[in-house]
Amino acid sequence: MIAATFALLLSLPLLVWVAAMFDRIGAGRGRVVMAPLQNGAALLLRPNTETEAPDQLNRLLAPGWYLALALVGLSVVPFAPGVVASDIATGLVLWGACEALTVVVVFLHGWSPNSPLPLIGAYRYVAIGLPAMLLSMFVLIGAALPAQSLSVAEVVEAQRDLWNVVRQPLGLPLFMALGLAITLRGPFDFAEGAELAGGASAEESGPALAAWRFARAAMLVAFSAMAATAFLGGYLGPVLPGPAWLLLKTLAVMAAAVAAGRFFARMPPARMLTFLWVVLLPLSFANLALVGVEALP
Amino acid sequence: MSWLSTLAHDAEIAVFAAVGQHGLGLTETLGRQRGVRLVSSPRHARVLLVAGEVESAQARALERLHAQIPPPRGTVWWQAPRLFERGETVIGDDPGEAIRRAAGADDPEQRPDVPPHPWRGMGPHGQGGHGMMGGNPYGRPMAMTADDIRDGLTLDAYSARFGPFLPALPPGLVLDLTMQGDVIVSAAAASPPYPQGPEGDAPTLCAARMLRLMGIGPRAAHARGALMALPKGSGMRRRLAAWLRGETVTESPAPPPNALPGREWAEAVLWLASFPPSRLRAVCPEEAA
Amino acid sequence: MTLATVLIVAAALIGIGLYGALSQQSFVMLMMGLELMLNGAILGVMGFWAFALGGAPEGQLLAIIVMAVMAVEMAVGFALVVAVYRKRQADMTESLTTMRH
Amino acid sequence: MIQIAMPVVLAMLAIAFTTAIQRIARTDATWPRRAPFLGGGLPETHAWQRFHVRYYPMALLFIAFEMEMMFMYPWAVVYVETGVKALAEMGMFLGILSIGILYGWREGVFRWQ
Amino acid sequence: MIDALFLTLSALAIWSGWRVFRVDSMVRASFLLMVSFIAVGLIAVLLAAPYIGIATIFMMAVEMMVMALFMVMFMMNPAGLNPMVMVHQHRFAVVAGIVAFAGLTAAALLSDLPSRPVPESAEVVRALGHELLGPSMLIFETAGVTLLATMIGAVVLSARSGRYGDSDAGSVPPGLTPGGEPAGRKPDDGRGRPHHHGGQ
Repeated sequence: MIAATFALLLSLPLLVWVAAMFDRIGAGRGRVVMAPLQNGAALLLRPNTETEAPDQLNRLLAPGWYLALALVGLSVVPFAPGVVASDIATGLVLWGACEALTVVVVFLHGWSPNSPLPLIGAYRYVAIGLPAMLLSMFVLIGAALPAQSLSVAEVVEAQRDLWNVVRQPLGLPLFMALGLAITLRGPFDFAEGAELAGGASAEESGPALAAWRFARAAMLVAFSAMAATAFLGGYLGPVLPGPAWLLLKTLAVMAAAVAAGRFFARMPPARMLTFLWVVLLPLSFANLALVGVEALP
Repeated sequence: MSWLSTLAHDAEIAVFAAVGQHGLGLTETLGRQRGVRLVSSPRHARVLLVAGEVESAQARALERLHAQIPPPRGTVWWQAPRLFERGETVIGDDPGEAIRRAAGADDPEQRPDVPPHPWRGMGPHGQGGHGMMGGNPYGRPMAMTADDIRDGLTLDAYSARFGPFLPALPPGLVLDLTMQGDVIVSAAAASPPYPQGPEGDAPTLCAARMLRLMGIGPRAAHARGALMALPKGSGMRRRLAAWLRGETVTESPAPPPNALPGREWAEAVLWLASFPPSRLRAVCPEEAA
Repeated sequence: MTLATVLIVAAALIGIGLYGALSQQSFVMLMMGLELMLNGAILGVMGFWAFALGGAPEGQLLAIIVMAVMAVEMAVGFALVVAVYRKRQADMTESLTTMRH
Repeated sequence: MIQIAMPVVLAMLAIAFTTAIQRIARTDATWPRRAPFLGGGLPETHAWQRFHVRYYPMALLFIAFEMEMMFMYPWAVVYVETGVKALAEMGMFLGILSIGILYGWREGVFRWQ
Repeated sequence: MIDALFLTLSALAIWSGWRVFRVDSMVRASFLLMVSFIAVGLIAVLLAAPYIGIATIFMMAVEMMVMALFMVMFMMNPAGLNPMVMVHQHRFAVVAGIVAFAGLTAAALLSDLPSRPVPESAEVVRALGHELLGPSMLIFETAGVTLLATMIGAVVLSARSGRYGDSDAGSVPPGLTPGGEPAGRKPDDGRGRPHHHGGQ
């Protein structure tokens, strides 16, 4: 358990770096390998920004909470049979709690500078983040059904015969929507979209911005690992050792998330809200019904 | 921290572009410039790039923007006359070298360091306010309630001047907006968008600008999804589709003060971006403010 | 950690919540007080469940019911706040006493 | 106990890390630098206000609907053991709540008010 | 170790619960209440209830988020830029709070509490699931109907446009003095129904 925690803490910065590389490839920019590090270093050397009457404490802590949620979310993912950083019997619920708290953290991030564009970003994000979270709950419960348990390790073990992505084809795409929402990406980036000129992060500079971006990439890593575990069989696979399989699947989901973020257009929030409740939510009901009928003894 | 500086030495230079007259086409070429990255907020930037002429009436706005770039900061005037005595002027088509030099500059602020309203030491806690909503706590008054046009809840109205250099709005357009939440309650155009010449109305550029607001690149637009994402009924889909086919749009918008109220922010921004800059300029009164 | 200590913490939460519910003038702050009292109630229920009920599932069910009550209270409470504010532009408890239409 | 010790430790590490990072830089500010970014324009008032949330009916609908999660997790654990009966009961439960969503849709709560 | 964790979390729960009524910013108040709930949730995990504990965190994060939205929406001076105390019957409330605390504590200390701890091997989530689908099925389905009623009630109450016209038609803001001129806006003079530009 301690070993798993160290492995997690060591691999996270590297995976964050890889996520940044994927982002550069997605944006079609050169110098893929070094530029993320260099730009990050340049940000660290710039000053922070103070606004007119900010909520200092929340402004300071928001990136930290975001990173904390990513870490806690990642810590329920088993790397190999019995190797997991936090071995909790209700890992899926803990992951859900991390999703819910992400909405709170992004709201605080946009609220605390006391500036209009971040404020609008924060409120729009809440409108979309809450129902998006609902989707992920339904699909994760779908993943828990055949496992008969809320433990993430059991969910992996239940996929020994057949991965959930085959058994519940709707699950992964719907979970991907949540992933885009909690990592503030593409069609679900209502907090920091271009129409708000950076939105919730528009007033951040220097190390505060670097910390926020780091946490956001860490959340992408955590989401990808969770998606790989719940739907792609986690550490299961032939020949290679378990952690290697998990890593490969995580990278695959990460690439897919980056690509999806750049492919789908962002709707105005009101339209997106209706779409979520009226199209995606019934789809997740359908997914659950499908899984339920399939899992009947 | 020396290793950090070494690492940062080859970093891309974050540039905030304030687009002036005939500057839209210029800014688009910056994407091909190596070692330079356009950012959407001056807080993220190292260098202020003024692309195209900015009228002296908007020098104040430019100075404010300049002040919002965290120090040290540099300035480059690209095909633009200087409005304050800092930074290098570039006549040619390639500002790359000047930007790199500006990344080592350290311009002083152009605006005096005074709060918007005096507040220090006033009020019962020295916060500048008094009572529940009164005074100027920390230098600014608080928003007050006003009627809403949509759902009848009288909550606070936020009034502010947006532009002329807000990346989401057409460059040069200055809007005095009153908003409740993210819905625009009333709007006035204080200054029309800058003339951009024929290249400003080019279909590819117009489409790219609109797609950027929707978070995707022009390559992804082949999927019809980009059109489906737009709200129905305001012609936005039609105009974007025309641009994607390579046709110019000649439709004229309703004047923004009539068309914007009642629209939510993202919708309003997309609506403005769905018209060619020249048409938008034609319906905004010259020098209303 | 014994049942008595858990119950004392729960009592403290209920006490603070009661103070808040009685002292706050605004309707939404009053609801914060109620929520805090229910928070104490959840803790008390879970304490009893863990130490005195031998893990009977009814204890957990009761905690869930308390949470459901909280959700219902919030949804209806805020809907009322919206309705009252629309009518009277006020969010104070005193203004409810003069409500006539 | 050990179940929550590790998440708590990880959360504290994350907070310490980002706080340390943000302490690298000096934070000094002049008033023009502090002004909110509006593309060169200025606001009249503070941005903090009684923010007119445009989706408040959705938020209310949401907190009521979301309660169903509390029942669904335990249901998922015993689903396979219980079989068709579990499917029927949850189908009924979700069916009842879906009426609420349909009603809300009809009343236009998913639009911007 | 468990005791230390329990004491820390209890202190956190009580301290943040107290701060809720002492901070000026409504956002801070809502999220302090959330912190109090999170601490209670973690204590519940210590009490061998991993599901209820974590689910409390999950539910309360969402509810307090919505709480913050409404707090900011309807409270004057929501960010507490002007520090302000808005209380009435303060002394009475303090006394009532203390009496409640003392009474409940006394009851807890003086009564003879039974002692039947949760067995080590108990599968508490599974037991809860069987309870829901078995003996307490009626409670479960009743909860569904109650939640449906809540949803409909909340939508009806909060919506502006009723079947018989706008619900604020003819509404009058409260007077600045009792029986005085209405404050703020003038009574609605029937400007007609609101525009609905948004949505689809």
